[in-house]
Amino acid sequence: QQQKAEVLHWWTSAGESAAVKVFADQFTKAGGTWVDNAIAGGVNARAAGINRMVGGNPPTMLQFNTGKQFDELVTNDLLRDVDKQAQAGKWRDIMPKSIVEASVRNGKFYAVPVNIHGQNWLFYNTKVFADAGLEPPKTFPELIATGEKLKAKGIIPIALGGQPTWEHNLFRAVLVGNGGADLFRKFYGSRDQQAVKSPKFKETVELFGKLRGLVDPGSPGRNWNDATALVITNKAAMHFNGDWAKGEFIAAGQTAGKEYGCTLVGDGSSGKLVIGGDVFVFPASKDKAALAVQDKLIEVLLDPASQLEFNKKKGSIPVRLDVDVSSMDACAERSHAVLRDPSNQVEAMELLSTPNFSGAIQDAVTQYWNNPNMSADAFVEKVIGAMRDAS
Amino acid sequence: MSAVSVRDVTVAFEAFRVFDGLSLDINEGEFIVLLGPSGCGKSTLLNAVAGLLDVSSGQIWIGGKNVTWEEPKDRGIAMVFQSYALYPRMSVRENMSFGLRMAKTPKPEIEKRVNQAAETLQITHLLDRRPDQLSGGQRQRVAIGRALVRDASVFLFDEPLSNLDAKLRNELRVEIKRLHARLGKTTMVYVTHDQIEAMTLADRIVVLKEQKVQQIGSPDEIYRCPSNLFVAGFVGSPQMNFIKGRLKGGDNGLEFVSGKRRLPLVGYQFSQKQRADGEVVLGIRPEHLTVADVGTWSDFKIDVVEPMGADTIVWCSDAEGSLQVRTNGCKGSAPGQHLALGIDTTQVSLFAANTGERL
Amino acid sequence: MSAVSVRDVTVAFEAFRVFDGLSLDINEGEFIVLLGPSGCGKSTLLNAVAGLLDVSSGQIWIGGKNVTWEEPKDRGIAMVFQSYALYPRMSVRENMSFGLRMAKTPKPEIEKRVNQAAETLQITHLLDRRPDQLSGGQRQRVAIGRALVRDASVFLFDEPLSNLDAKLRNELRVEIKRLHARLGKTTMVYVTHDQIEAMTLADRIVVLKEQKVQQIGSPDEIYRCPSNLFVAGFVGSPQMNFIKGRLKGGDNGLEFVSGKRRLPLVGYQFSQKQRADGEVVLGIRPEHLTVADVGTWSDFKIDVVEPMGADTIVWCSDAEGSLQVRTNGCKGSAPGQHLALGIDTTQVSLFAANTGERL
Amino acid sequence: MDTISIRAPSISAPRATVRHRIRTRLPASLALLPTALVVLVVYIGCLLWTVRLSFTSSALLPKLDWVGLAQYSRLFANDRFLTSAENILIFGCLFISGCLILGFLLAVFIDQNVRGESLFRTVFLYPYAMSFVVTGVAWQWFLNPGLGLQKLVRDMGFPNFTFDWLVNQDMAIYTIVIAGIWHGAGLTMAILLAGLRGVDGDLWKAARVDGIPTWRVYISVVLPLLRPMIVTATVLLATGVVKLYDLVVAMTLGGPGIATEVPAKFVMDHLFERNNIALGTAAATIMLIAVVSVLAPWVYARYIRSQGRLG
Amino acid sequence: MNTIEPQGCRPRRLTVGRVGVYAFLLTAALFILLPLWIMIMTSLKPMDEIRLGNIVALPTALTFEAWSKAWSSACTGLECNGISVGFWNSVRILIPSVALSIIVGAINGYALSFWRVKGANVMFGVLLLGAFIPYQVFLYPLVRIFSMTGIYNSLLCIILVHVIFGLPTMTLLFRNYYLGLPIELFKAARIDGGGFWSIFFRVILPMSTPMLVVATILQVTGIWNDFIFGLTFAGRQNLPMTVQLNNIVHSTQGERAYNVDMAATMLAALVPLVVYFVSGRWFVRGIAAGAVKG
Ligand SMILES: Nc1ncnc2c1ncn2[C@@H]1O[C@H](COP(=O)(O)OP(=O)(O)OP(=O)(O)O)[C@@H](O)[C@H]1O
Ligand SMILES: Nc1ncnc2c1ncn2[C@@H]1O[C@H](COP(=O)(O)OP(=O)(O)OP(=O)(O)O)[C@@H](O)[C@H]1O
Ligand SMILES: [Mg+2]
Ligand SMILES: [Mg+2]
Repeated sequence: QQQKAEVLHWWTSAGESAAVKVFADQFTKAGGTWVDNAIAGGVNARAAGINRMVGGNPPTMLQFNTGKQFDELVTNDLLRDVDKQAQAGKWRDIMPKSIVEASVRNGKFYAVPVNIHGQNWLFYNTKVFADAGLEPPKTFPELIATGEKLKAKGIIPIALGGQPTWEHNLFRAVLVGNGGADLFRKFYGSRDQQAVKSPKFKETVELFGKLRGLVDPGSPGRNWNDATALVITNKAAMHFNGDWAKGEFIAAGQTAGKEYGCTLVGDGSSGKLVIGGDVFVFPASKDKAALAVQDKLIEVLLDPASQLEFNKKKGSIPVRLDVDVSSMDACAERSHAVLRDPSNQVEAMELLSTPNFSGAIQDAVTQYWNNPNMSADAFVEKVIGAMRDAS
Repeated sequence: MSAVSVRDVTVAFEAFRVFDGLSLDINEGEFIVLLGPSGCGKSTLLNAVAGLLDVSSGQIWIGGKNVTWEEPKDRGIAMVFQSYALYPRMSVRENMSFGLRMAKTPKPEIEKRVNQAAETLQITHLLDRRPDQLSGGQRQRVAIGRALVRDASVFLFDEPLSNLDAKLRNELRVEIKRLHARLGKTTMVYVTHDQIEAMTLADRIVVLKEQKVQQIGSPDEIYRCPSNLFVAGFVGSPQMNFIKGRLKGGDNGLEFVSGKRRLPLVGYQFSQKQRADGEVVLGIRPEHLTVADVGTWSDFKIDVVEPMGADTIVWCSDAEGSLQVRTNGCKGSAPGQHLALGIDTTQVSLFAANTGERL
Repeated sequence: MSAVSVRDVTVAFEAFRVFDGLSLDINEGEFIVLLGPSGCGKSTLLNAVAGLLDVSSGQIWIGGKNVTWEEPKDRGIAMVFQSYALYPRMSVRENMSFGLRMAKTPKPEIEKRVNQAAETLQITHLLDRRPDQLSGGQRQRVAIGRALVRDASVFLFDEPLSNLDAKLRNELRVEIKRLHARLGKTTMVYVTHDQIEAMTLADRIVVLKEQKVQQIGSPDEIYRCPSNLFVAGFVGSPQMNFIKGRLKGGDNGLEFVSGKRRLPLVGYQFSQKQRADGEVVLGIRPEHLTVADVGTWSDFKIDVVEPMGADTIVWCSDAEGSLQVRTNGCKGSAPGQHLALGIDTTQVSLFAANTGERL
Repeated sequence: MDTISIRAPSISAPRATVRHRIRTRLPASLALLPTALVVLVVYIGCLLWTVRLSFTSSALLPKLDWVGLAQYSRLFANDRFLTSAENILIFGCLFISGCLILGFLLAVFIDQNVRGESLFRTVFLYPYAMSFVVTGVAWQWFLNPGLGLQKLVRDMGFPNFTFDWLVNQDMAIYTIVIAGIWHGAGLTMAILLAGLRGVDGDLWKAARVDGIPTWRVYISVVLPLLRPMIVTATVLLATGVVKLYDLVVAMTLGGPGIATEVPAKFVMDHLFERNNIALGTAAATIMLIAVVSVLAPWVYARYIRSQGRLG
Repeated sequence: MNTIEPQGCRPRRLTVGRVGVYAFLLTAALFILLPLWIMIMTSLKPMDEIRLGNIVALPTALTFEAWSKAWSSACTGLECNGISVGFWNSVRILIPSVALSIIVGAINGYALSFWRVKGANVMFGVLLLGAFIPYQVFLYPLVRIFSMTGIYNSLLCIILVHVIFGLPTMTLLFRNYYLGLPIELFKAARIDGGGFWSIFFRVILPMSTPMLVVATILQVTGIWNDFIFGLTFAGRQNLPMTVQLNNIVHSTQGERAYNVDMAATMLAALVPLVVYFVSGRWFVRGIAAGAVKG
């Protein structure tokens, strides 16, 4: 009997589809039939998936980001709990704590995490830095000084994809780097208004504001991969992004540690890494056969070999920290190393806050970023408003 | 038995009641013309008879059957419209046979009736054309043909000739009249605002104004004894001359006086006894005024002369105002010339100034 | 000096030449009517005179000036259209003054001219209304008013009354005639396809057919001596009766013969000497036939009777075909009745059967 | 007996009336039934449901609790919504008037008896065949300072030429207007051209005899006659304004900042991205109220009150 | 003197105005053609040339590779079949949707303008207001409704959605057009014994050609260009071309192949473009024939 699995995801680009293919091949090898349903854009794909679940015609498995996106699906009994498999596979032991927390609701696993993305990497062009005789910065004040020097040389200091998401991503990098993990958690997690009113926060916001001067005027509206391309082509020096950006460098034939480097900007120490990732969830079903297919999928997803292969292609690191990453690139190894110390792990915004709250903050950030006349105080005001109102 | 009988019918468009308890009987084989100015309700009445409009109360009988709630097709009527209303995408033949085909009449029967109607109307050679390949007159013939094949006992015409030019109008008018004669017992109800059409076609004319019947009568009656000012003015071209004045008691009975114009009313048939001193309007048709060197009224000056071929209309005026006179074309008269007018008292009409009713 | 002179004008729409070297002289103060059926080129000629259409060759003179290349506004003309062509959403006053305002005429002058024109046409009380608040007749008055204020020496009318109903048409017709008289030296060129309008208004009528002039003459000439079959048939309502036949040499000169109908042509004014035995068409106007018990031709049977108020048209036929007779309304006649017809030879017209030209 | 025979007709009439009405109108009613169902279920039903949800705290999935007007007070405290509302006003006014003006000009110029008229007409009309997504992508490309017009002109030897509206907070909304007009002007042209062709030729002649300059005739005489066409065009364009979404997403994603956010995007984002159905539906309800209060009187006067021609 | 006697045709001067007319029209045409030009040019260039070159310039190395790639081998997710699959899906959605929505619109317009049905005008008013409401509002409830009836995610479902949202415009167009037809025609047909349907199919529909053309053009454009309904309701087997276009154009990783994007965009716009170019003339005529009566 055919074991047919329809998988709905939004990994449509070349690198992403190569990664997905790892799973697909593995699944096929295991005797199943992988029906690939890729829809570009997380929003579109999720909306389609949720609509289908609500409509009673769900795919076998669908992609989500780690975090609160699927909370309500759980409360509404639309998702299957996979705690049995989790216990069998000891997921709680082999995965980073924050990822486990993000996948568990009411004490049960409801999602299968497949990778870990670091979100606040600084990618830099080694050649540009070498030519300018500069070192990659370790703290944000340093970064601003470095940036000014680069700018004077006619190089774009920071390449930024000028869409609200990436502006917000940059803000989070600054917040966790300059404000620290605690402030980051208080801000996105507990919505601590006291923390927002603190001088540290204001300083961070002002620092973030100063970065505007280091971004080229063509940024607004730019896609993030076009921004990455600026670094690849030596037009820009630095680029904050998640490690998925590595795919771009790889596609351009560049190697981590050679043409480009990655680092975490923070307090000067090894740095805090904001981690999130992708998960798959499994719509609840009463059909035995369907459940069996899902079981098989789970096996495939967390199989160490496919984990390694998948994450190499995807640019992320395996969600199983027990996998040997020596065959991966320098950035991945660095990432793996940083994560060994749980105190360096910072939960991504998606894990801490609801999409609604992050959205509200994103609105505030993009307004602040695009309006040089807006003061840090005004921004704080807005953020407090969002904390109060956003559900 | 009357062919069509409209009994106490009220038609209403929402709040607006067009007719309020109108009754009308039409005899079998009669040619009835509904005559009136635009908006007087002619089409409404016709549509109600045809069943294209629902009546709000009252009944409509056709051929001795109460058809108030029948479908148009079941009333035994046929209708011809001003705008021809030919089905544009069908050939003439298809246009004419549409109704029969709807009624599932056998093919040979359809064929026969269409050919017969086409022959009657001399449109056999047009049968395979489409309406847009026809002239106006031909189109209206086809429309009449379409009505003919229905074999109806009552024909309804809604201003069928209004879209045609004068020449064609005259031709088709005669043809319709001939058709009526030929069909024998067929009743025709014909709507028009053209009084010439009404006069020439009708057995009886129903004059309507503002949704009210003003007068029903033969063309001759209507022309000679209009029952009120409206009918008098509406029928006849050139229009009747109206002169405001009063009735005075004279030596030989009553006399009409308007300024220095005076007219003894000997021989005038009053519909009821009149007192002197009422305000009245005197109506005289232009052809009943005769030009003379010495006449009833004198001191007129010619204003405008309108030669119309056979006759000439002379507009002449004195101090009291101007009058139209219809003269035989032969006499040459020129503007500025002086003349006197003779009046035949038996031909005039008198109306009450306030009600407009004939006295 | 003629007011308008069209000299050897050719108008062409691409390949289609409407006129080919047409010439026409119109005298000052004259009222000229261009009469002809639809498509005969009346509007084209008028537009060419107005400068709204370019002529391909030839010249147009107005008031002694060659205006062939002038803009319409500089030709000293004013024009009135069938569709009124009033500027929508402007008040009557604005409509009338628009041209003057564009020409930067001083305000008081504009005021004066508009008021004067409005008074002449009795539309002073309408000056502040908008066209869509006016009836058809009022609209056309405004259109005439707009022409009046232009102070033109030549007025061009393109079927101004065709959109009006019969009653209004008659009224406005007289008014235009009065206006012409009042304005004195103003020349008017008036286009119509209605022969009654042409007859009543014109000093001279130009009859057109298929872009060719058929006859130019006074209404009387045209009516009595139509120069060919077309003119004879086109002018006069009811239409002239045509009877095909041949000329035979009789005892007292020529005689018309058609079957058993015979008519000695004593007194008929031939335009040139005729041989016997030609195929001809005899034209007799219905009013020149008299109903008699014994007449020139007998054995007629009444077909259709059309009472028209003052007169009655009687269609009667014998073996040769049917004829229309116009009788005085007084005589009652009914279909089926027999009668004989009397003919006045001096009033008939004879045409060559092949060319249609008057003999 | 007597009374009965007199009253007979009026007794039988009503029954006959009902039968008659049913017989003649049943097919028409049946034919309209599917549409009526759709109107009831989809248009009215969904809208009521939407309004109802705006009073709940629904997040990812709809739920039917009751929080009163809480979402509305949030909505009106929300910068982005207010900016969206302001943007849609700016866009609506400029887009509609822009399309009308450009469309009118195009129609007038095409009406000048030009050669290649049908070619011009097709060229002007083709953008309407493109989806807003395509329009957006094309214009984003063309207006992008680094790729499009600005670069082009600079490469041609004007290094200081700047046209950066697309990335300029204050001007970005106008680039959307430009793209919108590009898309809609052709349709407006077609509608107005149809109107121009319907103008009575005698009017033109009258104006020429009166010596009125052509442009003046267009303004004072023709324009008023085009009113019904202008209304039609405005209505068609207005339906596009309220739904404005794809174009913004394709061109600017609402940015820079929130400079080009529009209500439909606000609704869409909150429904599907932000898991905040309640706020999204509240915004939708506000849009609905705005649309209905502007249009209802017009629709009522123009379409509901006016009866069919059969009386 | 020196002036020739005026005769014949008025001398035509090439006036400033005339030149101005053409100048304006050509400028406008350029403005309107520019995006199309850029898209076509870009789709015909290899990537290097796009990165360096001038966007409006003609390609120096003409290549149709991008087109064939977009058509048959561009990838979305794991499937690399280009947008050709979506093209045929779109066609399958388009034809029944257009046909059905036009038929329904015509029947509605006919019933509304020739027959009196109680409440029909109110229904029509609500429908019209519905034309102004953003579609997004309807998505959730419609998904619910369709899944309840069990046709969610099928060809039938997407067709129904298109018909439903085409109703307001189609009904309005046909209603207005039919109001312009002489009512006498309908009366004549009634007297001839035509019923609701026979009058519609035999008399009214054959007269509707101009409006059918306009409606077809509008619906083809609207339905072909739809993205959101296709995505939400069509189901995986029936995803229309626009969804695949979105997948290709908005994939967020890897260098963007602008030439392929543009070629795909052009391919996606092809059907409505062809429809416009072929029938633009009738469009204007059809609009003149009644679509414009407000
Ligand atoms: N559908 C309608 N709704 C409301 N009023 C109407 C309707 N149809 C006609 N009327 C009114 O009914 C009256 C009679 O109209 P009707 O069409 O019968 O006039 P008519 O005599 O045929 O005029 P015409 O000579 O112009 O055809 C008019 O006052 C008209 O305004
Ligand atoms: N713009 C045009 N292009 C080609 N032919 C034309 C044009 N205008 C008129 N014609 C032709 O010129 C002839 C004369 O037309 P014109 O309009 O002058 O007729 P008319 O006598 O005014 O008719 P009507 O009484 O119908 O107004 C007709 O045969 C017509 O077909
Ligand atoms: Mg009527
Ligand atoms: Mg004419």
